[in-house]
This record gives sequence, structure tokens and C-alpha cells, in this order.
Amino acid sequence: MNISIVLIVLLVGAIATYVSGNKLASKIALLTSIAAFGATLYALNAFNGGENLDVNTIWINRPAVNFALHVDGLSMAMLLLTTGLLPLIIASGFVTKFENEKAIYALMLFMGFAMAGTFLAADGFLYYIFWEIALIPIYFIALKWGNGDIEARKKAILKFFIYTFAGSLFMLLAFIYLYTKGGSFDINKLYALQLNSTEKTYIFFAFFLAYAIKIPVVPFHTWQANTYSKAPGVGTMLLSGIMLKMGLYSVLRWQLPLSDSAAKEYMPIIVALSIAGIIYGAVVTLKQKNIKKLLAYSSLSHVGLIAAGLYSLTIEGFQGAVLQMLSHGLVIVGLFYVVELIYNRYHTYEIKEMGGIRIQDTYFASLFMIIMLASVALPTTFNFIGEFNLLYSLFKVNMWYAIIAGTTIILGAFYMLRMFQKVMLGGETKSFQKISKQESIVLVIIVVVTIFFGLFPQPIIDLIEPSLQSILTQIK
Amino acid sequence: MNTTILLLLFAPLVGFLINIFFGKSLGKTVSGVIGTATVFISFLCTLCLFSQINSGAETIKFHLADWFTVGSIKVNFSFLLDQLSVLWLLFVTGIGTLIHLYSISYMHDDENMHKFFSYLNLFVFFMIALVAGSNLLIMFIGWEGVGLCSYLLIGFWYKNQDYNDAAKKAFIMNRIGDLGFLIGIFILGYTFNTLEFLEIKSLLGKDVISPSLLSIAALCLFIGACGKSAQLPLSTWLPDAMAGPTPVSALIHAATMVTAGIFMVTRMNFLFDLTPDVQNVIAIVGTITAVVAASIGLVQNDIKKVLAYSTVSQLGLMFLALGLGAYEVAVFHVITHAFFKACLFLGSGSVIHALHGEQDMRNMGGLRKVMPITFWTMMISTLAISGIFPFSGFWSKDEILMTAFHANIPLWVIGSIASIMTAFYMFRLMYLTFFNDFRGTEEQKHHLHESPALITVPLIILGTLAAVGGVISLPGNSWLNHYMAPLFAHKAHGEHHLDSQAYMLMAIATIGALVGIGIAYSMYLKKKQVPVADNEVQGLHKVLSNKYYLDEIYMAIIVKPLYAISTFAKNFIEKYLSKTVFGFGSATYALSIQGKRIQNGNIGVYLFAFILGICGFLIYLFNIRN
Amino acid sequence: MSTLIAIVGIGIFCLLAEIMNLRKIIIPVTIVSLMALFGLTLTGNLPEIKGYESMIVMDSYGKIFSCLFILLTALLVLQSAPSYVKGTKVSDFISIKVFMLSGAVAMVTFTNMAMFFLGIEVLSIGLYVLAGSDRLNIKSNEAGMKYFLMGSFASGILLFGIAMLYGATGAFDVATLQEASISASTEYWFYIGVILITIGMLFKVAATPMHFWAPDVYEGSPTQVTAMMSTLAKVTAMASFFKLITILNSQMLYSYTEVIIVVTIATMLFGNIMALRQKKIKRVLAYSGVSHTGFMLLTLLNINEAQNNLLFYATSYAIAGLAAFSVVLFVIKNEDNDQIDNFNGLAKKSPLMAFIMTIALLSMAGIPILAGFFAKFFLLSQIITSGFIGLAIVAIINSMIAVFYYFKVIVAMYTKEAEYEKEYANHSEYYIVGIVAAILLLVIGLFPDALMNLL
Amino acid sequence: MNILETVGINNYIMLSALLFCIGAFGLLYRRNAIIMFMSIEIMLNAVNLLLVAFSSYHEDPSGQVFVFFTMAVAAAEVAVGLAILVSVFRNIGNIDIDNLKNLKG
Repeated sequence: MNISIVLIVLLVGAIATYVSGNKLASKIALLTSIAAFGATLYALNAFNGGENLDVNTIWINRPAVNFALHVDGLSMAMLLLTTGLLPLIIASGFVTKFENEKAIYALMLFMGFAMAGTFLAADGFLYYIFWEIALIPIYFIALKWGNGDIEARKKAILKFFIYTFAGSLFMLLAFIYLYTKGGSFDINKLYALQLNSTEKTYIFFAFFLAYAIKIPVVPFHTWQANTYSKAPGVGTMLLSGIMLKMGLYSVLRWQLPLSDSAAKEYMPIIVALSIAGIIYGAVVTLKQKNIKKLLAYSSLSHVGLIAAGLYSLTIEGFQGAVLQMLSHGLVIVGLFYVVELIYNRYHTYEIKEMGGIRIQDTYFASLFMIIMLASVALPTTFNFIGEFNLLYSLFKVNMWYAIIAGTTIILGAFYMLRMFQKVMLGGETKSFQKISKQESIVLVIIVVVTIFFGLFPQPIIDLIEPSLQSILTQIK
Repeated sequence: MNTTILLLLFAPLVGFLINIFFGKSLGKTVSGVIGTATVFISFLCTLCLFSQINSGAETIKFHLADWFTVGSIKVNFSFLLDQLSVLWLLFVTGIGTLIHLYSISYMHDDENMHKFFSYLNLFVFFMIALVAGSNLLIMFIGWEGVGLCSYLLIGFWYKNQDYNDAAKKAFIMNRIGDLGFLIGIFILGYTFNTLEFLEIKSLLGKDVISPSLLSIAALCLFIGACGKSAQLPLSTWLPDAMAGPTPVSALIHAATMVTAGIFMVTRMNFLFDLTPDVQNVIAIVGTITAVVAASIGLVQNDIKKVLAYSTVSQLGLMFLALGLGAYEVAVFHVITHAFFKACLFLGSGSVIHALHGEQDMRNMGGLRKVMPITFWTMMISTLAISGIFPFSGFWSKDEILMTAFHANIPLWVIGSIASIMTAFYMFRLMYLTFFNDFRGTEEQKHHLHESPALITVPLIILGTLAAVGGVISLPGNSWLNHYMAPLFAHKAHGEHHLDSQAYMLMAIATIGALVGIGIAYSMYLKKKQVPVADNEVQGLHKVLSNKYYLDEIYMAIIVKPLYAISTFAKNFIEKYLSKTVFGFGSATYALSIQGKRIQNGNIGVYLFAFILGICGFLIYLFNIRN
Repeated sequence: MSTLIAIVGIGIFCLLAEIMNLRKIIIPVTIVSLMALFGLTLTGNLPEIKGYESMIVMDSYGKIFSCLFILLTALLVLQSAPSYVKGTKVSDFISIKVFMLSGAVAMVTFTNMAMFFLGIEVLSIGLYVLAGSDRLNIKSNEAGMKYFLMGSFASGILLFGIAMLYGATGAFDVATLQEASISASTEYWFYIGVILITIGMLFKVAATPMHFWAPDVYEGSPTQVTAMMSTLAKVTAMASFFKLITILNSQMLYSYTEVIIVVTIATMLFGNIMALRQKKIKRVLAYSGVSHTGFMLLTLLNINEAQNNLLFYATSYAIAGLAAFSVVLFVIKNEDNDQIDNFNGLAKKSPLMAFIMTIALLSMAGIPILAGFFAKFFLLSQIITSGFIGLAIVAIINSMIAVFYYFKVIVAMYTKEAEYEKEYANHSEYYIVGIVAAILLLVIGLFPDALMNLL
Repeated sequence: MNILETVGINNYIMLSALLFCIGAFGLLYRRNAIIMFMSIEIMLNAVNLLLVAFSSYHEDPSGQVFVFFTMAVAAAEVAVGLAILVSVFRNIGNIDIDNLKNLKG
């Protein structure tokens, strides 16, 4: 048993989905993703039992690149997020009728494969490859199945692609530089590399550029809202639920340990930038008219907090960041799914054309509300645990950071409740067809998981804690 | 014992779950009964616990489950039952039961009654968690949980967007306080590595923390309390919260939730005792709130708004007591206030019910004869709140003022003015509602009736309690002070000797109240004045009816600028940021056009460039070489 | 030597086949024999023929590149087969292509400048002919004319350079020249010669400012000829340039390096920026070729270590080009119209071809797991190792710009609808070449070692 | 040999460079395709002159052999060039190179 089984399942599933044809594709994709989740759970069990799930075989001799996958608590948690969300995202695709279904589901699985690989790779080069190929499927998903005017969409998505691609090229440069120094891409050897502080600074910022764009940190976020609003629902979910976590994860796994002294030196600036992002994102969110853009900017705000926690270089920050990645992933997928459900009925993303839904479908409204409340980090939801940790970590760095970043709980409540009010409440305006049982399953799962982990987060904390500690030791 | 605690805790939750999932199919009455019964079970459990925890007895710590760890801080689901929490639980669940009972009748016409009960149950659950939690985070769960329920219940009639606005406002203003609370939690957690009350208490004795940090922590916690208990400057949400159904106003926005701030400060008394500066702040904020809210209450015409401002004002008095370190006095007033204010709200609900939703006192009057039970229970409560001997409010308010007198004369003066105003506007309310002739429409007049027993019985019980509640803490022989003694480090403040000074103060307070009543009597009963329409008010009156323009000020200095910034950011910054970033792209794109001009298809140009290139090469290389 | 002779033999066979009325078998026989030759040369099983004062020596560099050229030619011949179905000129064109291959092989295996000169002229003259081969098409005429004029000008310069080398050393053979390049007492004519040869070769590889011919000629030539120019001719010129620099200037002076850097940057930037606004697919590929030239020129900065990188880059570029041109040929049935609009809706009509095109373009853009990514990766690591970090950043910026125009085509294929019912040139040859090339791109990407270890 | 000694190799180089430049400028300035071809021929012949001069200078025959190569190649080139020219002429009716501006951008 090793962890590559998950990757194999996803890749084979992607191919099988494409081959199976349009009729079967969605079902096979769902089965595959569930199988991958099952495999992950099995792996988790084995991992908890102390089994070594790592893979390490030579792939390329010159340059020395190994097909190395390493499993620790952090990777495991991210893998759980990826394979856990994938079935939900695929299932949420069921509400929409796509043309050429086999292609979109295959691309989704392929993207899952790439993202899972990113979280597992223990070789810089392999990691970079996974990181980069994850871009391709989402580009096509957004391009082909996105919404809105094709010309505008094309532009927005191309911008997204080039922007993120640009960032990651700088990361590639950094990796190459490290390779020329150490002669290996192996993560442990890279960790052990002795670099002077100038080099570390350059490495730090090369990585930062890649991750700041991917995460995104203000002011590198300009691609985000447009891409989210142009991408189809499933694409947005993949982007916001999993893909932006790739950037955050990478900060933890690669950037900070590889450029420790620079990370410490620039910590205040980067944290301040992230916090500025929190506020800025929240403020911009307030006046959004398009619900997808609203959620995109809210995501910007939330992710800013996660980034701030990561760059605070404290164990609480790391822990909170990982927890918040998981919970934000769940919740944002739920929110975008809700948006899709509404879109399927109203065919618009404009908030002003919604309203009076709660009165027609209270069940839907309740589920939406719980997810919305989770996103504003109400205690007993999973998000609260993460946000608490994050704010606490910022507090440990500087009380003012915590206070300023903490305004997110006010502003977050402000824009979320405002959105909820405008979308769901009020008297009946347009008729809203009640959501069906099948449609609600995804939401119910998200709600249950969010609350469950809000009450019992300790297993996850225990899972990630040792790996985060070791990363922190590496930095210190 | 553990079973009792579990039952206490989870009975309302079970009620919530039953009602939310099956309420609709169970029918209105059944869901109402379930809702009431579960809270009643909690009440019984509390009684049971109350009988075991007496003054000086060991407190009960109950560990339910582990929650999570933050760094080196362990946070658990654990509960602390001591004198304070049991006392609080007693009136929370007790009044809760009564209000549930009342709601069965009051909400019977609403199609979403099961939802109403489920939210109420959920509220009680969170309130129990808030009160019984043994660490700051459990308290915070309850704290935010009750805020959520408050949001849900204020916006219970969600078809009306104004109500939704009120609900949203309540939630957000509470969140401002919550941020303060959270920062306070961080400071304490960071300093003590624990969030358990008892551990913090024992660690505080050791001299490890800088006083300034401690002050900041206390101040942050107090900001949290301000939000929840509607103290200035975070007070404006509470009057708006009257949009909710009246039982909600009674339970949440009068008797229980809004006193959570006082509970928290009392719970953390060992902390506040060490930070006299913050105590001063609390006292001042409380006093100012008391008088400001009371003055607004003078001119309100909505029956529930009057009560709401009265609540804010009374909460201000409680904070005054807290600020002076007289925690048991504050608790005493919380309890009596819970009785009479709940009674008043429920009474007003009864009136509104009778008038089919009419809340404007200008359209009431003369209800005394039609609704005798409502009238008399409300009258008792009004006397109590006005501080007339021997009703409960007299004792508790008197103790607050007496404490203030001993500590700080100006605060006492202002507090007294607030209570005179209280007497005035409460009697104004009574006169406008129950005396003179009915001023409503003919149709309303036909339907006037006394409310059914389910409504009047809670009124009677609460009215009785409002009348006699003072006995728990009579001056000189205070059971309450004695009971709560183990909680506080110092000797109870409230134990004033009944010397001549005390009598004099009581007399002054009573006279003040009577003056207030007298003015109200002359204006509204004798002269039969009716407040003028909203657009005719002028001068100071106008300022008061517009609540000192607080909402407008907030609108102008916070919300509007925020929106303006948001619009600016959305339309300008975003646009230009995006343009800057992609300006590189546009620039290369523009270069491309220029490039296409060079590539004009003329072979001469190509050759020329070629030869230029050669020349450049040769010149450069040979210049370097030589 | 024997490889060269065999190639010439195949060419002569083509000519003879015409006489013997065996037109139909020309293409299959050519391809099969080229493939056989490929195998034999690669495994080294070909008997070595000595003679002509060893003017041709099959060292490992020459061998591997020759194999690449043979493979490319075989695929190109296959790809061009549909264009010659009707015409009677099949033997002429096929034989020209095969003879061009012989020129190409000579260009990487020479040990004497005469051989080099002959090789480059055989290749160039063949291309002049092919460029203008669509006689009745004014564009083809223009392409041929432009190419011819500028090409012979460049040849003149090249020749002048060779003459100067001869003047400085009194010999044409490589060993002597190499010695002279190291020796301190060499006359300055030698350096003039080196510079002039450099300029000539920069023309052949289409580097700025000598690249102006490339887009025009690519556009005007018949598409299958364009394919040949942009793959075989470019790669050959680059390999040969590399070899020349190794011989003539192995201890490169810093000023020379500077010039190469400037040219490299200019080439990359010019190619990429110009490609942005092109509406015709052949021009896009032409400019993209220019920018790829810029990348390949980077190998000149480390001649001692970079031959693997050059091989890798050249291979992945040429194969991606082959794949792309298969699709272009498939789509542009009508030679007059090669607008990108033609690709609209291709994904629906022929998902396979769209997929091949996507793979090809992604590989050129340097998206991971495809060969092009590794090519760029190796290049970048090479220049970073030698300390040109700024240059690496410029290269990266260029990669970004390139994404713009590659994706323009992809967008056209996947999102737009064809405005009218379009007919495609539905020939199995295009499919075969496209699929083979796409698979090669993927395989090279998955096992880059295999290619890297060849040299 | 004598001639070379009296004239000096540098002058030969100068002469051929001059010839070469004349060819280059001819190519640059003239727009008649035939004249441009002639210019190219001048350039190539300049090289031939140079090669022969060097051959004599080094007393080495290989330079002269190379001249034969060059002449052969030049002949082939011109043959191809003229063929293209003919088809251009057939298509547009003249041989002014300025008319060939269809391919641009």
C-alpha cells in the first residue's frame, strides 16, 4: 500500500470517464471520486497506524528527479480535502446539463489528480509539474463551459492563466536555482541546503510571487473575481475550494522552510499585506452586485487571513491556516453550489434580481444559512476553530494585527448577512422551484461535516500537528 | 448529578431538533408544548442543582468532551456550576418556561410556529451554554449562539425587509463587541495558557502579568459586554430589535440575553477587581447609557420601543453597579429586572395582541377596563421599575444608587436622574395605554378583549415575582449576598447598614420616582395629552425622538464611508489595479502594432536591417577588441 | 559518410522511379528506407565508409542530430504526401526533400568547411525551390524570391567568412581551425571570419535582426514546405551553428557572449511580441519559431555543456512543429486562407485534431509534462548554472507572452463556432503524423532521460 | 607569386571587401531583380577572388578547389533564382522587386 494509489485511481478514472461516453460519464466520475476518497480514507487509516505510505522511485536521472510522494499529516489533510471535495463538486455538477459531459468530468478528475499530486509531491520538480498541470484542466473547464459573453470570458480566463503561469515560472526559476546549488530536488535535501540570506530573500520572493498570485494576496488578486464569475459552477468550486489551497499549502511546505531567514525578516510586511487583503477584500465585497463576484471577494478576504496566519510563523497560525483551508474549502464549495442552484432557477447572478426565496423553500434557506453562518465563523462550526487559531496567532505576533484582522468577523458578517438578506429574504418576487432531495445532498453533507468538525476538530489537529511542528522547527 | 447536568444542557437542544425537523408535522400545539416542556425540564434540573449548591459548597465542574487545542491551550467542552451560574440558570430557564408558555398562545396564528419554538429552544440552549460554560470559549459559543438566535428571531417575519435590517444590525453590532471579547480571550489565553475561569482566577493571584495588559484585556471584555448588553456606543441595535415577536423581546432583549454582558463581567470579577481604571470606564459608560437611554425613552411612542430604551437604561444602571465593584447588586438588579421587564414586555404583547399588532401608544388608551389582568400585572411591574416601595425594583435600584452614592456622588446624581426619567416614561406608557379613552379605530375597538389564560398566567406569575422579588436581597439581611459570597474576593458591597443615610437615600429615590410619576400624571392623565405626530416634534424633543441622531451619525461616519470606500474600491481601485497589472500585457500588445509596421513586406527594408545588424556587430566587436 | 551516401541514394532512387514509372511507390519506399536508415544510424550498424580525406565524420553529435533529421524528413515526407497526389512532380519534390536531408546531415557531420558550405547550400537551394514551388501563386513566388535574395546574400557573407578563415589559417579543415581559434597568434582575419560566419548563421536560424525573411517566406510558401522550413531547416541550422561555434569559438570572448545575449533577447522578444497580433496561423508559427530560435541561441552561451539541451530543445520544438503543421494542413485546405478563424469550432468537428494541436501548442508554450517544458527547463537550468539569472528572467517573461498567442488558437478551436460549413483536408497522413508527433511529445515529456542520455 | 609580393595580401583583401560591398549596396539600392542577381554574383566573385588570393598567399591549392565549389553553387543558385524570377514575371508581368509586398505584417 502506498499513496500513489489515490493518484492512480484519479488518473485512471479520468481516462475511464472520457472513454465511457457522455451518458455514463457523470456517474463514473462520481464513482471514481468516491473511490479516491475511499482510498484516501484507507490511506489515512494506514497512516494513523504508522504505516509508511511514501513512494520514491527515480524518474529522471539528469536532472535528478524522483517520483517521490511523501505523506505526513499536512499532506494527508490536504489530500482529504481534495478527494473529499471532489465527489461533492462532481455531484454538484449534476444539477447542470453540460454539453460534452465526458470531457468536463474527465477534466475535473484530472484536475483532482494534479492537485492531489501537488499536495503529495516530495520532490520539487515533481511538485512543480503537478502544480502547473493543474492549471490546464481548469483553463479548459472555465473556457468551454463557463458563462457569460464568450469574448469577455476568454479574456478573463486567459488573464488568469497567464497571470498564474507567470507567477509559477518565477517559482520554477527558484527551484532551478536551488537545484544548481544542491544538485537535487528532494525536499529534504532542499531543506538542508545552506544558503546565504540574499539568496534566501530572492528565493522567498520568487516563491512569494507564485503563491501570492495563486492564493491570491492583494494586490495580486485581480484575476480572481472575473475568473470566478466567468467559470462554470464546478470550475469555481474547484478553483476556490481546492486550487487556491495549493498556494497556501505550498507556502507552508516549500516557501517558508526554504527561505527561513527571509521569511522571518519580511514577516511583518507580508503579514501586513495579507491583513490589508483581508480588509480590502471585505470592503470590496460589500458593494458587489454579482453574487459570484461577491463570494470571490469574500474568499479573497478569508484567504488573506489564512495567509496572514501562515506568514506569522507560529504553530497556531499554521494550525489555524490548515484548519481554515479545510473548512473554507468546504464552505465555499457549498456557497457556490447554492449560487448554482439559484442560477439554475433564475438564470442570473445579479443579486438584485433575487429575493424571496426563503419563503418558498425554507429547507434550502436553512441549509444556505448554516453554510453562510459557517463562513462567518460562528462558533461550533469548523470555520470558527480555524479563524480562532489564526487570529490568535496574529495576536501573538502583534495585538494590532489581531484587532485589524479581526474586523473581518464584523465585515464578514456584514456582507454575508446583507447578501443573504437580499438573496433569500423578503416577500415572494419570483417563483422558485424547491430544491430536490438529490440536489440537497451536497449541502447536507457540507453542513454535517462543517458542524461535526466544529465540535470535534481534535482528530484533525492531532493529524496535522506533528508535521506542522516539524516545519516550524525547520524554519526556526 | 451528571445526568442532571446533561439533561439541563441538552433538553432544549433536543427540543430544538424535534421542532426543526418534525415541528411542521407535529402541529402547532404539540410543537409549542414540546418547546415549553424541554425548557421546563431544564428549569427542574436547575432547581435540582440549586438545591445542592448552596453558599460555600463546592462548585461542580463537569467535563463533557475535549474540543481542541490552540498551541498550548486546551479548550474543552466543560461546564462550571457554581452559585452564579445556577442563579442565572434559574431565572433564565424559569422565565424561559413562562415565555414559552406565553408564546403557545401568542404565536398560535403564525404559520411558522414550530420554527419559532425551535429558535427559542436553541436560544435557551445557547444561553445555558453561555452561563454554565467553564471557560471563555464555551461562553463564547453561547455568546455567539444567542446572538444568532437573536438574529433569527428578530428577523422572524422575514418577509419584511425592515425587520431583516434590524436583525442584521443586531448581529453586526454584537459582532463588534464579539471582536473585543475575542481579543480579551486572546490576551488572557496568551498570558495564562488557559481559558478556564477557575485557573485564570488562581493564576491571577501570582504576579506574572503586566497591569496594562490586564487592563486592555478587561477593557476588551467590557467592549464585548457593551455589544451584548447594548451599552453606548453599541446600544442602537436593541430598540430596533423590537421588530421581533414580543415574546422574543421579553425573553432575549429584556430578561436574559442582554444581561449576558453583566454575567460575563461578574464571572470575570476577579479580573475587573484588579483593573480599577476599567471599572471606572464601566461605571461611566453605564451611567451615561442609563441617562441617555432614559431620556430617549421619554418621547418614544411605540410601546415596545419605550420598554426597549428602558431596558438599555436599566442595563446601564447594572453596569454602573459593576463598575463600582458591586457585582451582587448588579446581579440582584438583573434578577428583579428580569421579572418586571419580562412582565412588562409580555403585558405589552398582550396589548398588541388585543389590538392586532398596533404598537403605537397614540392609538391606544382606555384598555384598563377591557384588560384588567394585563393592566394590573403591568402596573405592578411599572411600580417596580419605577422604584416604588416595596416592589422588587425599589430594593435593587436603591442598592445601586446607594453604592453609587458611597463611591461617587456625580454618578449617583446622574443615576438618580435616570431613575426619575424611568418613572416618568413608564407611567406615561401606562397612562397612554390604559387610561382615558380608546383612540384606535372602531374596528379595533370591537375586537378588544382580555388575552387567554396562557398569556395571563405567565403575566400573573411574573407580576407576583416583580412585586415580591426584592426579598432575596433586603438591606441588612441579604440572602443573595450571602449566597454569592464565595464568588467574590471582597466583602459584599451591598451590605450597607441601614443607617440614617441609607434611609435618606431611599427617601430621595422614592421622592424622585414620585416626581416623575407626578409629571406623567399631570401631562397624560390630567391634561389628557397625546404625543404629537412624528413630523411635528421640535427642538430637544426632536433630538430625543431621533435618539440623539445616533443611528444617523453611525450611518454618516461609519456605514456611508464604508460603502463609499467599497464603491470606490470596486469601481476604481479594482479597475485600475487590474489595468496596471495587465498594462504589461497591453504594452506588449501595443508594441506589436509598431513591430508590424517595420515588417512591411519590402525586401529593401529587410536587407537594410540585415546590413545594419552586420555593421552593429562588427563595430561593437571591434571596438571592444581594440 | 555512409549515411550521407545512403540518403543520396534514396534521392537518386526517387528520380529514377519517375523515369521507371514507379511514382506510386516513391513515398512509401522513401519513408521506409529513411526509417531503416534512422534505425541503422542510431544503432551504429551502418558500415563506415572512409574517403574524401574524412571530410565527413559521424561523431556522436553528428549521429544523433542526423537521426533527428532523418526522422523529421521521414515524417515530413509522409506529411507532404497528400499535396502531391494529383501532380506529376512527386519525384522532384520528394527527391529535393531527400537531398535537403543530405545537406542537413552534411551540416552536422562536416570536418571541412567545404562540406559545411555544400551542405548549407544544398539545403538552402532546395528550400528556395520549394518555397517558390507553387508557380502560379504570386505569394509563393514572392516567398521564393525573398528567400532567395536574402538567402544568397547571407550565403555570400558566410562564404566571405569562410574565406577569411582560410586566409588566417590556410586550411579548411576543422581541426586546424580549432587549433587556430585557441592559439594566441592567430591573425585577426580569423575573427572577422568568425563574426561573418556567425552573421550568416544567424540569418539561417532567423535571429533578430536577420529574421525578417522568416514570417513572409513561411506565409507565402506552400504549407508543407513551411513545415519543413520551420522544423528541419531551423533545427539543422541551429545544430550546425552550434557545431561551428564549438569549433571556431570554444573559448568565447566576453564581448562575443554579450552580442549573443543581446541577439538572444532581441530574438525572443521580437518573435513573441510580433506574434501577438497575427491573424494568420502560419505567421504565428513563424514568429513563434523566431522566439524559439532565441531560446535555442541560449545554448551558445555554454557550448561545452549545452549540446544535450540543444538536442532536447530542437527535438521537442521540431516535433511540436510537425504536430502543429499536420493540423494546419488538415484545417487549411485552401492554401490562400490561413486565418486563425479557420480553426473555429475544430474541437467539435474533429476533437482529435484539436487535441493534437493543443498538445503541440502547450508543448511550445512550455506547459509541464510535455517535451517543451523540459526543453525550457533544461535551458533555464543551464543558464542559471552559468549565472545568467537576468537572462533567465527575460526568458520567463517571454514564455508568458508566448502563452497569449498559443492560447488564441486554442480558444478559437474550443470556444468559437465555425461561421460556415468548413471542409477539412481529411487525409490519414495528417492524422498519422499528428498522432505520432503528439505521442512523441508526451513520451519525451514522461521520459526525458531517454533523449538526454543520447548525447 | 611575384604579383602577390608586390601588391601585398592586404590590398587583395581590401579589393575583395570593396567588391563585396559594391555587391551588397547594389542589392540594397537596386530594385530590378536581374541587377540584384548580378550584385549577388559580384559578392560571390569577390569571395572567389579572396579565396584565390589566399590560396596563392598560403601556397595551398585547396582554396582554389573551393572556388570551384563556389562557382558551382553560385551557378545553381542563379539557376534557381532565375527560375523563380521567370514565374514572378509570368504572374505579375515585371521584375520590379517593389511589387512583391503582399507578404507583410
